[in-house]
Amino acid sequence: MSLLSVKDLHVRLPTGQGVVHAVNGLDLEIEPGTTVGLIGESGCGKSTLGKAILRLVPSAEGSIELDGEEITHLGAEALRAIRPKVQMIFQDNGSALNPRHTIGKSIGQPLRLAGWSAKDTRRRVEELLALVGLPADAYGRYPNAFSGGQRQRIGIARAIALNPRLIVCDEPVSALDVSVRAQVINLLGDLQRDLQMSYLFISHDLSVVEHIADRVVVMYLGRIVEQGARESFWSAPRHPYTRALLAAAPATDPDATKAIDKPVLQGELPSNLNLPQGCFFQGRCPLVEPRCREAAPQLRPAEGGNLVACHLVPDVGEAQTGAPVQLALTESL
Amino acid sequence: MALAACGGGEKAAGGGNVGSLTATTGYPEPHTMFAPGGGGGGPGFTGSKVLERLARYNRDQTFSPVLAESWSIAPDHRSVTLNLRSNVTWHDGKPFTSEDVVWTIKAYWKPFFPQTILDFLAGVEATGPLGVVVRFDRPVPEFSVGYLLSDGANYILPKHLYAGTDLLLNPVNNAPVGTGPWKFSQWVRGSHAEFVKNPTYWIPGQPKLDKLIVRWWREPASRAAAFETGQLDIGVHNPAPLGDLKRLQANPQLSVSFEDQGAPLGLHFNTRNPVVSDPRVRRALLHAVDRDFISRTVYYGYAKPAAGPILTSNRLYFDPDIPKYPFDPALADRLLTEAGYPRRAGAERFKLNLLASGWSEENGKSGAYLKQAFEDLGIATTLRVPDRANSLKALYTDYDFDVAYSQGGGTYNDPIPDLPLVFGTAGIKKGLIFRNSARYSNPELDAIFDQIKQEVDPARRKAETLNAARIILRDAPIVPLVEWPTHIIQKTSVKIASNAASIATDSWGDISKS
Amino acid sequence: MIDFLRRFSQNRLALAGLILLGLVLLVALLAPVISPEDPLRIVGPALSAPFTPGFPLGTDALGRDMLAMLVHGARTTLLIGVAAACTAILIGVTVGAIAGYYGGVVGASFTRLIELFQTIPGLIFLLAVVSFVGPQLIFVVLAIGLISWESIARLTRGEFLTWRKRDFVLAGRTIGMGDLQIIFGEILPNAIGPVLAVSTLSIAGAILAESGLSFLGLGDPSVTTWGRLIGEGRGLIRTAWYVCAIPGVAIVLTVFALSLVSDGLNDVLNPRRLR
Amino acid sequence: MTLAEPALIEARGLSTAVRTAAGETPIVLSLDLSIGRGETVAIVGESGCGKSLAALSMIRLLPKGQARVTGGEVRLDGRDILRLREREMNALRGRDIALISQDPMSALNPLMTIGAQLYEAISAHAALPREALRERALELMRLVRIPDPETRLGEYPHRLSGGMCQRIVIAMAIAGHPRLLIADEPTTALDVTIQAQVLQLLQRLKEETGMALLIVTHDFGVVAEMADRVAVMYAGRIIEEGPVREIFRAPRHPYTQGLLALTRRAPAGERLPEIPGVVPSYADRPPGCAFAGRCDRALDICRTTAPARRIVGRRHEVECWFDGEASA
Amino acid sequence: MAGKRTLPTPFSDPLRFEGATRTSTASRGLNVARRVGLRLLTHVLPLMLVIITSTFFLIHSAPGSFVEIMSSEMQISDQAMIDRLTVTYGLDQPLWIQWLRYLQAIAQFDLGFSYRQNMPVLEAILHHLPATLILMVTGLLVALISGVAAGVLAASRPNSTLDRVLSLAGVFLFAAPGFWLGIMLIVLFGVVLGWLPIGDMRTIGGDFGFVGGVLDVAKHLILPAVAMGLHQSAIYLRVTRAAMIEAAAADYVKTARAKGLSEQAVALRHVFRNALLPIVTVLGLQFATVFSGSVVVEAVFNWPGIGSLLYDAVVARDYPMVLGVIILSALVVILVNLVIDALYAWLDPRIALD
Repeated sequence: MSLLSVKDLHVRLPTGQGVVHAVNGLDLEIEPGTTVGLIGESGCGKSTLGKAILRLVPSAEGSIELDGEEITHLGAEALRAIRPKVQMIFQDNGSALNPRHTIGKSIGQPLRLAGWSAKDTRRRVEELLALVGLPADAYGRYPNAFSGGQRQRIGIARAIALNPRLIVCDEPVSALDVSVRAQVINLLGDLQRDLQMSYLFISHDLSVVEHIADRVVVMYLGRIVEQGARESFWSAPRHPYTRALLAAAPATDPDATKAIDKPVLQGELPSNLNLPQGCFFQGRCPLVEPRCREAAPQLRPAEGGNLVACHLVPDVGEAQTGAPVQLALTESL
Repeated sequence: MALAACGGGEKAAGGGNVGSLTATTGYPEPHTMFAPGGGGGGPGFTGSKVLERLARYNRDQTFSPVLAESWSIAPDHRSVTLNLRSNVTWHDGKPFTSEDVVWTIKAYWKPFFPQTILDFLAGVEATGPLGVVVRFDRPVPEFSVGYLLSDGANYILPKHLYAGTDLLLNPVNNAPVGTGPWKFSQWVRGSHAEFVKNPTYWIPGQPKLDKLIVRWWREPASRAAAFETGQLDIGVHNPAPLGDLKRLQANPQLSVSFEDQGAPLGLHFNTRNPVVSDPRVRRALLHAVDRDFISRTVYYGYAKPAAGPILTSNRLYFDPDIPKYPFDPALADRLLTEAGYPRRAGAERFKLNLLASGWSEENGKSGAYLKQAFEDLGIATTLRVPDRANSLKALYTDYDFDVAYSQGGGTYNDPIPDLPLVFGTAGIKKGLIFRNSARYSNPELDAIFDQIKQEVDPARRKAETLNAARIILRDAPIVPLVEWPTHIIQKTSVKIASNAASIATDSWGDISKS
Repeated sequence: MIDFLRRFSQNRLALAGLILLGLVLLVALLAPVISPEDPLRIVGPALSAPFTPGFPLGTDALGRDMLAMLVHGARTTLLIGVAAACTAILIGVTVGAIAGYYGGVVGASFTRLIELFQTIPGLIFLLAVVSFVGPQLIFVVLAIGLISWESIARLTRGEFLTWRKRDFVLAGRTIGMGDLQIIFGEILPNAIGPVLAVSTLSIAGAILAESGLSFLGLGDPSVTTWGRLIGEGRGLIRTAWYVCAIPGVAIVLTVFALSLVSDGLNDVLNPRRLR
Repeated sequence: MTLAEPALIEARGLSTAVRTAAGETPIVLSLDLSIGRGETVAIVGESGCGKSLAALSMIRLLPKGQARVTGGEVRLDGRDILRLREREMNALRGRDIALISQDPMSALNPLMTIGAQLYEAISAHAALPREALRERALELMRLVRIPDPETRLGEYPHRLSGGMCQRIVIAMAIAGHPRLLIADEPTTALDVTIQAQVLQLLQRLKEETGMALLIVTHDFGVVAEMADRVAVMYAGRIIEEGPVREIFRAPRHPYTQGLLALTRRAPAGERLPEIPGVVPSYADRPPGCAFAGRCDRALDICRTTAPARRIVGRRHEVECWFDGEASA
Repeated sequence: MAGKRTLPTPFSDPLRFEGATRTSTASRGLNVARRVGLRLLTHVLPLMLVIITSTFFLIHSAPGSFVEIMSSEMQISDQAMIDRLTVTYGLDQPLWIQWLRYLQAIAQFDLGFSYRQNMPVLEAILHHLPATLILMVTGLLVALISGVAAGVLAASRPNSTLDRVLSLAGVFLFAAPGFWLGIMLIVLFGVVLGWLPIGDMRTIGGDFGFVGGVLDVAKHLILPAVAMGLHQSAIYLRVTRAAMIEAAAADYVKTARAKGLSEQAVALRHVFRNALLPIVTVLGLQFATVFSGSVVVEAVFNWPGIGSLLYDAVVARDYPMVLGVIILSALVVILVNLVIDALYAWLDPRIALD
């Protein structure tokens, strides 16, 4: 059974300009002890999805089940009971810690709220500090005494304090310097191995996701356009958008294609105030066809093992016609 | 530049008595130019320039005719016949007739002036266009008649503008129409009012100036400065702060004079409150006060200690042979001990709620002194100095005080109506100001007042009045401490010919400038 | 804390302000020592000039010691200032926190409430209220508090608007904190710095408001405040200018000191101004 | 591009310090860097290493009152521009050296229309009649591939996306035909797809105009795609500099080596190679090599004496005591 | 480059840049108008209703009926007359009916009758309003001009001696209560030096013609406007200084410099124009305070404005007038804020309808 099961989730956020359709009919499963990587451009609804799973923003439609329990509409009391099971690690480590609280207090907070005694809390916090590789004297110090990487470790310590089953990692390393990034990724990997947690790993950095995720999900305008297991995803991306994303990622070698020669996806992520009819990607898709403007494509299995939401990608078994389409995709970009 | 220009009218006059007169008063800007019933000094000042009375009360306590050319009292003292002046017209051109007088007495005087001989009014009739007979139920004294015809707000109003209207809310009050030497011209609210010469005034040659400008300042110090810069010709009703008077007196351009009648200011005891209901306590407190200090310091020596309800300036009735309360703290101490409030170390004799009415700075200062004087006697005193509205409310509506320092408690004229209003049982009227704040009620005194009201023999009136004064001073419900004559500041070039007892509320047709 | 003091003391002006304020405070505290008698007692000849033996600042029109009234006035003036500012802080922080923390109808209506009080001319309102309910000290204090909370609320709201977006607030919610816990335990300690700096200034504002009120003769007459001394001395500017000038100087110096301290606090407590 | 050819711009011993409450903190320490005509040079380094301040010093746009150049010279056409008067420098900015900065949204004046800001940039160096201005503005906008430029001309920056804003900023920067364009983290605030668009645009413009490009970035991906030559900065100093291929293929400094290792894909499930520790703050910068504290090959001398610059290849220089090719 | 500077550039006037974007400016004007209209409906009306209602009940909850005070003030002894006044003022009705009546009356621009002024409240207020507005506007101009100029000057060299001296002077002026400053100005310029009139709005009884009359008022205006303005200027100094420093540090200023714009062009078009926004904001926020400040200053200078009207009304417990003044001054503040809001929306294109 899945640890997390999201079905047909819709999230709409009222703003000054109108209602933002952040998540639009999304299904997602996360198995225990695995990592799902979530990629997409900023504004595609990745973070909102994470917050909706944590019940930090209300869901308009659909259901969220955690560990078999329906949590979409739980009241404040019941919610408090499941809080320890799912936690979050934030992108901006400077903002994720209360500058007025000592590290000890910040990490201990969830424990105290769960009813731990001061003494037990202190012992557990010291244990956690050691676990995330921080010195014990960090306990009484304030966040501003720590570097970005260290603060992210503190955030991790707080998130794992109550042994959650699932952690939503919202761009946990994007704000970190390259040299520190690896330290944090490794720590997350170690912790997952030791504590058997699941991660929903939100990131726009493909190389990080490639390293850490067991399964990869690509979002566009609040919908999943493609998902697949690590093995298939990177080797056989099908959706034109996935391909564009992968192509746009900077090269890691000066001998690779220079920027000027790369196929680049034109246009920008459209507004999610008014959703288009049909496929959400139609506006930027180089291969758009009339049918794309009429009906929204459903996720279905495609050649290579991924689930893809694109009219142009043939079903499994129609492999013969698949190759030309792929070729066309790359060329037209 | 502007300062030099302000006397422009004067220059245009090229000497002589034409030109304009700029005046001010110590009162704030009134709510209306004329207020039925008086409305205090503000409208009293402006109203008197436009409207006229039947007679004028003079400094020597005689009466001289104004709109009434003459009046005679019937031998039984129960009716008065008025002969009105002919050829008088209202400022709007309508003739002044006996109809105006009859209507005024009935519709204005009668409801607005209680505790006067109007209480006995039996009827008013016109005997012709210029003749009026006023009849009374009881005999009325001669002085009271003269006073009725000449008192402050007892103007004759134009019937054709007032009859059938609400007197208080009639818009004519803001732009009064009268028979006086000055015609109302305009009122710039918050600043000044202008009056122009009445060309058809019934006294030939008056007014002697073309224009009268009345200006108001909220700030007494600004008024003093305006005198010094030459912006003002004359000011009445204590226009300058007392502290500035010495300097103004030394100014050769200015002359400072004092009206004869000093305003009585003194202690009001709430005779219905526990401690001060005991006359012994009241007397003790009176002995505790150094009137000289108040006159000297608070009033800069411009006030003098008062004697009793008949003020020392009252030439008709004043008699020094009355009970006195000299400053004697030791006696006060003894009296309090006798009254059952011995001095105890470390504790107060009793608590006293002292109120000083807040409409003049001097009242507040006197209050501060009184608090100290009482505290020196071992009395815990709390002083309040509320603003005018709250002072009036505390004194005359809520009776929320033990002792108050405020105006009232004496007369510089006839005892009627002042004394019955302040000391008589009939004066106890909740909500009406300048009445019996002490709520002092003495049937013996009421009987005497009743007697005085109808006593026509001057000698007997004086005896009865003295009798009343003695009773009042003995019981001491309200006792004036000082008499404060209001000052008038004028340029030395301004000449006042009038003999009126109150220059401020005279018509000013005779004022000239040289 | 030590860091706070060090940074504060680096601002020499603020330090000077603090010292000045300390002096005023000391004078206020020592008032009964400096002049043990009732300051309103008539103790000498009226209108003695300053530097008269026995009366270093002269006497007023009744012969009361100006120095005694000034030092006792410092007590009441400061007391009124602080008490009114506390009232304002209490209202302002509460309203501002609610307006800033909650979105939707609650936040909007509290924001509108702030707007409402921003619209009403304070002193006019103050005059009206005090004249109607009476000039007792407590009413004066409450009324001044009532007209001066709006700027504090606006600032608090702004602070809350920025802080509530911080991830640690989200983190608090993910571990099941309630709104009150987040408002008071998480956001307020962060938001309070700039608010405190402004609150120092609101003491100054309250002193100015009270002095205006007393100057117009509508303050509590049973206590001596500096504003009242100015009001009483106003009629004497020609004869004894010092009666009006001296308490005015006292107000200026105190408000000046408070402003400098507020500036210093703002530099230290408001992280956005550091940059 | 040969060694003999004189550099377009050359910084020598450039030092920059930031004013803090505690006094001046040196951030850029005696930096030497030259950029040839038409060359693309990347300064790469982690946050706080001083790369942006170094670039801003070269156009003299350090934040007033907060930072200043404390020493060295920057020669453009042989003239030391650090000694020019402000008016002369103004004439030079936009025409010889232009700048695009990190956050495109805040780089445009929110109160002026796109057109107005473009006109300013154009007329700063050429007095043109109104119509010509408009034509030139439209031309620039087309050059940076702004769709529907006529409409955009009248719009305000807040109506544009970050990518569009960055294009406008670029259009303004190239308005005066600069010989050197300094791009300070031009794509950091942008999404991958937009980043690719902007990088492509920059490269195309460079090829069309022949201007030199100085890119300041923390991203080796950007370096790999754009740069001819790269300078790696660490704690205020260029610790390694050389042609991009050589640096990628044979990095000599342990820090460069560590950073590059991080950009390479690691097999799933394996731990990533780490650089332990953090960048030392300026207060506790060691007397010797700033990287010594994090370097697993640090020698005793590294902690006491700053390493001198060594030439290790063709135009490839490194500041490191460790002659590490053998053991790397 | 120097040669080029003498050439007429088409954009020497910063505002002329707008000309290039005519269509957009027009639509922005429309936007502003719509915004104002919407604000009237959603902000002004409800706000006024709340103000009217709350002040009405506040004042009527005060102890004692105002007829009591009025009758004693006017020395009315006749109970029948007092009863008539009670009915005239509608005080015999339950409070909520009085409130409804009051609202109804206000909807017809009737604020009741003032017994202290003996005229309708609205008439009295409109009578006094011009004087207050003249004083307020002049005081504000003094504050704005001196404050902004000093702020720009101070920000031109942050933390220099000039900056410190100006800022300190600002703090000092802020510390001086307007009324006290006024008295001191009177003593100095009115009494000791005798240069300027010590009070009032115009020389009474003088007739100087129109121009002379204006000059006369101007002369009377100097001291009160300065007393009011100097106190306020401290605020604008602060805001301007901070806004200028902040704007100068903004990225777009760096961009503008990078274009090679002259210092003046950068300072004017980019720095000052953006710094103007917070100044305008503060102008709106401060307006109610300015209104309040004029009450006390008017009292000091015997200025025939709303302040003296209110003071008289308060002293005489003229409730209809007090209510009227509060309501009308709040209305003025709200309307001024509306104008400032519109100005802001016009200045800042980012402000959309919200």
